[in-house]
Amino acid sequence: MSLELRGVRQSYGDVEVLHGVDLTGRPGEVLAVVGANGAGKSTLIRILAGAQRMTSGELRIDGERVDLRSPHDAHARGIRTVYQELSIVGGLSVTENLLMGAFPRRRGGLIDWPEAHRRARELLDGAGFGAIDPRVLAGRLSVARQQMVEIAKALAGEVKVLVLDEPSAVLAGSDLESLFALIRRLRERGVLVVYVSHRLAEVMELADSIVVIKDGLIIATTEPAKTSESELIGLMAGRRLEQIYPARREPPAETRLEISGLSRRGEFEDISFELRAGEIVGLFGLVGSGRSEMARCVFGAEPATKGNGAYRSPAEAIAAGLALVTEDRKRSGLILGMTVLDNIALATMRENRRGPLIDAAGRKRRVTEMIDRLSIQPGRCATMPVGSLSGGNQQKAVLAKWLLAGPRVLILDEPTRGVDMATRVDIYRMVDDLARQGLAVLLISSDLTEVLGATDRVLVMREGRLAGDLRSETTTEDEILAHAIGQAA
Amino acid sequence: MTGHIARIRNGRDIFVTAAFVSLIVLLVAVAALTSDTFLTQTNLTNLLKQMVTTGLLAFGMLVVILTGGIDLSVGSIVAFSGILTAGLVTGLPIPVAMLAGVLSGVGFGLINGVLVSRFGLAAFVVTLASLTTIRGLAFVYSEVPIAPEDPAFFTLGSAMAGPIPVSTLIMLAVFAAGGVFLTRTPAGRSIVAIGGNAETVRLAGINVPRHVTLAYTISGACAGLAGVILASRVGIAQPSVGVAFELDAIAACVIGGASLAGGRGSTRATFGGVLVLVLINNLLNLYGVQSFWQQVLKGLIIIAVILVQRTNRVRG
Amino acid sequence: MTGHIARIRNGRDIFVTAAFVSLIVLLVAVAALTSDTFLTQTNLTNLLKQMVTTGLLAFGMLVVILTGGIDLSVGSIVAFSGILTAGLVTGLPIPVAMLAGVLSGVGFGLINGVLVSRFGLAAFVVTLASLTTIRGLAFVYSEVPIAPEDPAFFTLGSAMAGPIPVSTLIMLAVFAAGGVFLTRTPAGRSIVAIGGNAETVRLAGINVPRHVTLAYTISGACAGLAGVILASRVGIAQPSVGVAFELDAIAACVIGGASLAGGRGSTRATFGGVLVLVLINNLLNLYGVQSFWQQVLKGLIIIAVILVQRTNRVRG
Amino acid sequence: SSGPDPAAPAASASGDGKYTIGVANFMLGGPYFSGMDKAIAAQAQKKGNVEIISTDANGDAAKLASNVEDLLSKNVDAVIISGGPLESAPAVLNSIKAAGKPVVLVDRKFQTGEYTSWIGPDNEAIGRQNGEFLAEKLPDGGKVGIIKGGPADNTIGSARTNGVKSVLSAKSNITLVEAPDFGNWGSDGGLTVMESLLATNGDLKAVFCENDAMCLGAQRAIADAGKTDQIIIAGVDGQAEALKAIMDGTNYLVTGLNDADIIGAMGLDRAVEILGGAQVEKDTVVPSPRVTKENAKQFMNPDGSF
Ligand SMILES: Nc1ncnc2c1ncn2[C@@H]1O[C@H](COP(=O)(O)OP(=O)(O)OP(=O)(O)O)[C@@H](O)[C@H]1O
Ligand SMILES: Nc1ncnc2c1ncn2[C@@H]1O[C@H](COP(=O)(O)OP(=O)(O)OP(=O)(O)O)[C@@H](O)[C@H]1O
Ligand SMILES: O[C@@H]1[C@H](O)[C@H](O)CO[C@H]1O
Ligand SMILES: [Mg+2]
Ligand SMILES: [Mg+2]
Repeated sequence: MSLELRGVRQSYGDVEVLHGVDLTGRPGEVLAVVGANGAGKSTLIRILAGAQRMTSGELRIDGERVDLRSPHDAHARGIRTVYQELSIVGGLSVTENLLMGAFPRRRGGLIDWPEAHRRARELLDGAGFGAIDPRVLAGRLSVARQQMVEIAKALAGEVKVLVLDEPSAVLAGSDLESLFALIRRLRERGVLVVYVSHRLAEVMELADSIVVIKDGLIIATTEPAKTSESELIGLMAGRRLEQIYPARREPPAETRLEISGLSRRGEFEDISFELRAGEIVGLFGLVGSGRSEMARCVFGAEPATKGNGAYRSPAEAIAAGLALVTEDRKRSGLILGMTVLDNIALATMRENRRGPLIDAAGRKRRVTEMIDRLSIQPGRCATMPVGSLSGGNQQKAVLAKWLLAGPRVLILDEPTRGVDMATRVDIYRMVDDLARQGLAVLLISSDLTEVLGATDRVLVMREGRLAGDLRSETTTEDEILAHAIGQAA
Repeated sequence: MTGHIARIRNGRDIFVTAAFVSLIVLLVAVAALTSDTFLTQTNLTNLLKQMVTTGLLAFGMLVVILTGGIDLSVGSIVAFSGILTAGLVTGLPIPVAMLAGVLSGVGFGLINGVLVSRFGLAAFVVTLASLTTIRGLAFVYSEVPIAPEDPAFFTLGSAMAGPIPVSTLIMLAVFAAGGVFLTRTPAGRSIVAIGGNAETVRLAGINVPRHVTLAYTISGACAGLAGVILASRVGIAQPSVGVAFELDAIAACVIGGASLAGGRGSTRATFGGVLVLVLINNLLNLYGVQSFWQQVLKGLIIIAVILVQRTNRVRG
Repeated sequence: MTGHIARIRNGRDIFVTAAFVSLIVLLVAVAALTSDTFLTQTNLTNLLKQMVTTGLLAFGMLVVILTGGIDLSVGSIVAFSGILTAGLVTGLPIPVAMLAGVLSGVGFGLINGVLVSRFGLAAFVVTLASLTTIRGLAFVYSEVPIAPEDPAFFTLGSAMAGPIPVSTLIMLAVFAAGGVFLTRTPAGRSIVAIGGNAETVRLAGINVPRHVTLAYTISGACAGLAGVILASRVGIAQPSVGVAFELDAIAACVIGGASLAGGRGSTRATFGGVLVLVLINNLLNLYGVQSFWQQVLKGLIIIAVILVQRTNRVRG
Repeated sequence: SSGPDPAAPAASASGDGKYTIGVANFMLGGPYFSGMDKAIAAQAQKKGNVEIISTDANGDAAKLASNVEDLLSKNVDAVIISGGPLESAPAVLNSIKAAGKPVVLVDRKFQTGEYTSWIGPDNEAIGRQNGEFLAEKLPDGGKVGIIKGGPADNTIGSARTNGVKSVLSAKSNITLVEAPDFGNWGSDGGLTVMESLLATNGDLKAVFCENDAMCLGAQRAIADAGKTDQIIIAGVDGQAEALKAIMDGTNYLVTGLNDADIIGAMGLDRAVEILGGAQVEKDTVVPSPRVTKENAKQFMNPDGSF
């Protein structure tokens, strides 16, 4: 079925964030939507999903004007959406998450559980995610698996349009490939796939057409064959990005962190490595390989069962000059309801005091400096709740918090997830600056290109063990991946 | 990679239940071994009767708690429904009057639910306010206690079906039906899901306010029923009864492992919570512990119970 | 792109306060215009005295609520600290006895805090259990009221500093100091932050259990102080006072816009909540509304107030 | 009236010459009620052959019913009910009757249902007595405040207030002012209600409270308002602190004796008499002498529990 948006405007309160968007999608097409953080992609998607009613404009389905009043409306018309934010209910089984609101019933109205599990199984298999057990509590799955459940959930019933808002942000390796395969199968079946992503490589690989949205307006419509990643980045950012990854630095100096034989039962085993001043070390692995757990353990957030070098508590780690930017900023990086100021100052409250009181003026000055230095947008956001910043800027706020603590060792867990290209480049540049100032950096990432481009050295983890230690200058993406999946020569 | 994750869900439930069941078995065993009276027919009947009010209120409370809410107004509803029923008995057939009592609970629950779900007000304050208002209304309806003459009025509260009080059977039926409702009907699952993540449920095309309202209505209905049974049991309805009843009901849910944040809790475990509370009371009575020491001990035992519960949950 | 957000955020705080202040001003204006008595010195002094207990408890409650917890035990602590103080007055100098009363509150708060934060138990049940236990202990300490002979015992509760009762000044000082604590000290900010996202706070190297314990200890201390002041004011300490005091304290916080999920709430707005509650009571009394109609109306007014609060928050 | 009867001990149901008597308290958490419970136990101790099993329903009527059933299952010989704010419990009385046991009510006479014997005060008479006292003390008339315990379903309180009113409303120079809210039978409640009352009626000449505990609170409020010389106080019960205030010659002038110690002891005696096979009076009104400065000393019982 074909889908047409005409002059769509959307306002929140008295502020308009979409200024008249026109968009056309045809059956059997993968339509990619790209744009910087806060450009309006998710807003557009919520409108398509019936989760948000547009302020003005119209939506036509197969030429006929329709008004989507609710998610239910959209659903009934075959429009299915996977939202940017995970919306899994952790306390329910995968089956329930998949079939929510559409359970098979027996006579008498009771849910037919065996049939429900069977249908869930079918859905997962159909989507190519056969490894997931539908009877498991969804909250027990890794983020990647939860995302796969979300995708499978969208496929229940007759699907005509599938809208995916950054589905790949938490996927890597074979999971990502399963997703691509699924999208291709759907396209062959004549489904229109609307695909939002910050990963331009996959957009170029998958899309039939690409629209670029900037500040609430479509500023370009093109095709992979007629454009390039750098052109897209230029359009999105409104500036040319000469070089994504900074040039290499001086050779590293003294050792800042030494980990040996570190283990935590059920998560990772016998990890040994060292980080040196001025060095950026990448840590790659498939989702679920235990990288985050290891980093949290080094930082003292979780106790180790064996080994040396990890700290006993975050307080101890911080005192020793460590900083950890966690992978899930909502769950463990930010306090969304508090101001940017409070968030950025959180780890350094005790150090900046006048008597028993916080040195309010000094704190404000330091935070403002950091906001400027990282160019967190909008510039005068200190007293705004951090939750009202766009994703990329929230990420920068987490970084700012740790930079204020003046760390000697910086651990970044997926710092560019969901972050637009221009902001990523800012982050790479910043990390590079820090390394030049003598910091040791551990960069955990599922993005192969990034792991190779932004680092000096790459550690690879596989199933909880260290499976490789490679020099970025001399290795390749294929070699890293081979170590990660256990097929290294 | 996923083997260890698999089926933790079923596993966890079993573990909690096992620890919990052993706790209750332990309590019963201690009681039976240390008190001659505990296993007597009279005492057991007594136990069964004692759990009716807390049981009914706890089930309704569980449904509300599952949505992430709370219902503080149940004690006042007990009072109102009782006095209304007793008041109507003079003019109406007893079953009709009793139905009216239950329906008054339904009505109050409906209002609570609408205020919480449609107007988006905090459940704690809404039901705290209705606690006050409904209590006042009970007195407005009748300042003086009402004791219906007809001895048939006592039947519901005192009749026995063999060794088991009819009122207990009613309560058990509510739990059984409630268990099926919560685990096997779409509406019940929606209520559980709402407590887990209301936005997701909304996006799944389910009418969230309607289900939240339903939850409060169920709680109100249970409280209405409890009020009718209580009045019948005592033989008189007094507008001042039921103060602080909500606390035991909430305690039963939480002892049973329900999360006040919503989305987690089971009817069986809540019933276990009711049992624990009633057993504690009964034991302290059987041992002849002095009233104020009973209070001291009751609190300490509750803490001990949730400590055991927690330890097991973590281990399991 | 983001300008509007700034406005929303700033707007929100300002709007709530403005709507809220106008609400209170409205209440006062209505009172002053419709009742001859309202603006009399005696009535204003009454108002000031009557907000002391709720005020102190509400501040302590706010601190706990900010962490995402709740403290149901405050009413029992009021009773215990009062009766302890009155009991000790015979053997000890009055200030020492009073200090002991406050310290008993500190002790109970500490225990609550440790159970919640170190053992990870649900605050609702922990403090519900300690409500029961502490109430029992108050009666165990003395079943009968204790009335100290020394008239100096009454001073704290009845002394005036000019037109303002000393006890009110103490309560105001607690609010002022509390406001500074919550907004300007690392510990206070940590407490607020914990309610927003405890994991983030933990990873920032802040000792979460210690701060949560501190919050409950503050609440206990406030309750202890309230108990001492109340006993001094009444001149007699009774083990039975303070039942359901927690409800008004919580209501004050929520009327002031605090979120029971934690992380949101302000001392000023909570103080406003206390004012609203005390004004409602005072007005209903001045108008001579019958007791149970008072209850009916009080509940309805509270609902109306939070509806107004909410509407303004949404609009702003 | 029938005072304690130290009649010869009769054979108990268990045949060992000993009785077990169950006490069902509706709510112990008040000095009057715990005093009553203690008095019953103390009197049993004195008798030597009576064992007491005491229960507390903590204000929950259903729990009272269960407690009584508990007691019956322990095969007590008789039940004493201290019903506190509960107005009646016909089904409970039925179950005692069905078990063939005697039941003695103390303090609170249940409105409905069958009981064996009741011992308590005539609350209306106590009220009238207070009214008459106040009328004597206020020959020039004036405003008299009334503070009720509440809640509204409490007939004990309303009987007392009605008694006061029946006397004072006949006096043309006396105006009655009933406080709109209840004092909840405690001193803290008495204090706040009195404060509000003083705000609206600064010219009160006297105040009557439905019990002494509230009077004690009211007395503080009056003192704080500097009106000790203006307002006199009348109460009910004979709580120790009130007796002391009356003896000390404060503005607390009178109370109507309703002593838990006496009623409790008499209740126990009554139960024992019944078990001994004696024919007893069904309802026994315990006299409630007017207690003033002159005679307060004789009612002060240092060993009493109330
Ligand atoms: N509920 C809301 N209220 C007010 N403003 C909002 C709301 N939702 C989004 N916005 C604003 O609308 C703009 C577009 O947001 P949207 O989420 O659509 O961006 P996006 O392109 O999806 O960004 P990202 O790549 O970071 O996901 C942003 O400025 C955002 O702050
Ligand atoms: N909620 C959970 N319950 C049980 N095991 C889990 C849970 N979450 C993750 N695991 C397991 O812990 C291990 C490591 O988890 P994790 O997925 O965080 O690793 P990772 O390499 O950091 O991957 P990611 O890129 O997702 O952060 C895996 O074996 C995973 O299956
Ligand atoms: O008779 C008693 C006392 O007067 C007591 O003070 C309150 O309760 C009543 O039942
Ligand atoms: Mg988005
Ligand atoms: Mg990870």
